[in-house]
Amino acid sequence: MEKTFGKNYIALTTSPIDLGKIARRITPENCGAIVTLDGFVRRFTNGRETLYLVYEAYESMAIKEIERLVRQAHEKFFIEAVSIVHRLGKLEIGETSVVISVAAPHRKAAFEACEWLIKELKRTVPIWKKEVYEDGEVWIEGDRQ
Amino acid sequence: MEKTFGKNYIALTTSPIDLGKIARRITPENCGAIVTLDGFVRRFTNGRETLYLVYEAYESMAIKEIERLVRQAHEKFFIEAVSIVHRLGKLEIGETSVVISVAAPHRKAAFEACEWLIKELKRTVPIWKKEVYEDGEVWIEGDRQ
Amino acid sequence: MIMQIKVLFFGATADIVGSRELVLSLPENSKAIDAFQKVIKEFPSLEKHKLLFAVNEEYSKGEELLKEGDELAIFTAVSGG
Amino acid sequence: MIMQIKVLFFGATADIVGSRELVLSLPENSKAIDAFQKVIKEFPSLEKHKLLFAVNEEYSKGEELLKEGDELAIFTAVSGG
Repeated sequence: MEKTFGKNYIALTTSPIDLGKIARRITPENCGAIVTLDGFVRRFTNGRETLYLVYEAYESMAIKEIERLVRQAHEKFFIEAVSIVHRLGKLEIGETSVVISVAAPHRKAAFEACEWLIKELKRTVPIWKKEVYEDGEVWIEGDRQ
Repeated sequence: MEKTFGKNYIALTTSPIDLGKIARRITPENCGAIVTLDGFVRRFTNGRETLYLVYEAYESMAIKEIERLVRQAHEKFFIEAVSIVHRLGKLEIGETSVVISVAAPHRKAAFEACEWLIKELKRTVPIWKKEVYEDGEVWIEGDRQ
Repeated sequence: MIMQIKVLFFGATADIVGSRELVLSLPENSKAIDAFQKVIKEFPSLEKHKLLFAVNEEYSKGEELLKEGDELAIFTAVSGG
Repeated sequence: MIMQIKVLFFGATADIVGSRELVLSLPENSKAIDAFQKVIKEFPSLEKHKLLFAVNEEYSKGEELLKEGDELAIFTAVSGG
């Protein structure tokens, strides 16, 4: 599921995410910097080893929420384009779960908007993560960072 | 010219930079986020059109300075690994001039360190940019952002 | 008059309910919160979790009136990213 | 006694000097600033720019004594990134 609006691109996908390709979708001519957040599957959380993750989304609502966040980011920050892709399904250790790229004329706004977007995405977008361990599995509730 | 120290990687190169490859060199097992700054050649600066750029470096000193910045970043921020590659030679519009990727257990430190690194790189690393226009060219002196 | 709405579950709530989608019959003029409480009554284990809900893909506090065919989603705090 | 040092130029300073590298002869016990001033005298256009310099790949304020074979680099404010 994907959507383009203005210079922005958002998508949910079960395929591996190509970080460079997402980031470089947006190179507006008046910009000189893209800031990208690459979230990936960590092996150890609080000392416990994760075997793999499963991400599930309320897809139609998640796309709407991500679009809302991108539109809000354009209101709050002086940025030119945003590209957000979230992976769904089974993810191995080290694989990218989410990429958020922000292009802006000045890098400060790109940093701020990117950090705000990942914080808000983790707070409001209806996507859930299940951590699978050797001896069980658990759906994570809320941002545990 | 490249150098690896600890989990860090730094390089100067005349070849095109593969953003995703640089960022994903560093996926430490205790980290969940990489923040990447991708600086690229903008077409318009203050309304004037650039045809292409030429970057030149005092290479041996530039590598030393970048290493020093990376070591300082590890002292200042709770981060795990840094990857920095700067392009040299002729760059076309839209091509990446510099990539700075920072992996950290918590994303806030990665954002802060990445923003600090690009600011310091532009201030201290002996690399110079020549902007070439239709009717002339000029070596840029200092960070004009 | 009775109306039917669709109830969706995801992640932890889908595991508890044993299904990702139910059809719920409710009296006309029921609010979202009424539907929510009816579901909770049927699956009391849901109450062990901090739950959020959405009506027609928008977060809801429960005060809106539902109409035939509406979609209510019940889920735990999100953990994407 | 006379010693020789290497002087490097980059970007704008290389364009002004018309070369990327010169050999400079100096009396023993010269400081970096003495070498710098000798170069400026030879290429006065350099003075139109805000210049930095480095001795043996380290930024310098000019007070260190140079020795045979040292490398002095003269350049304008950096503009990488």
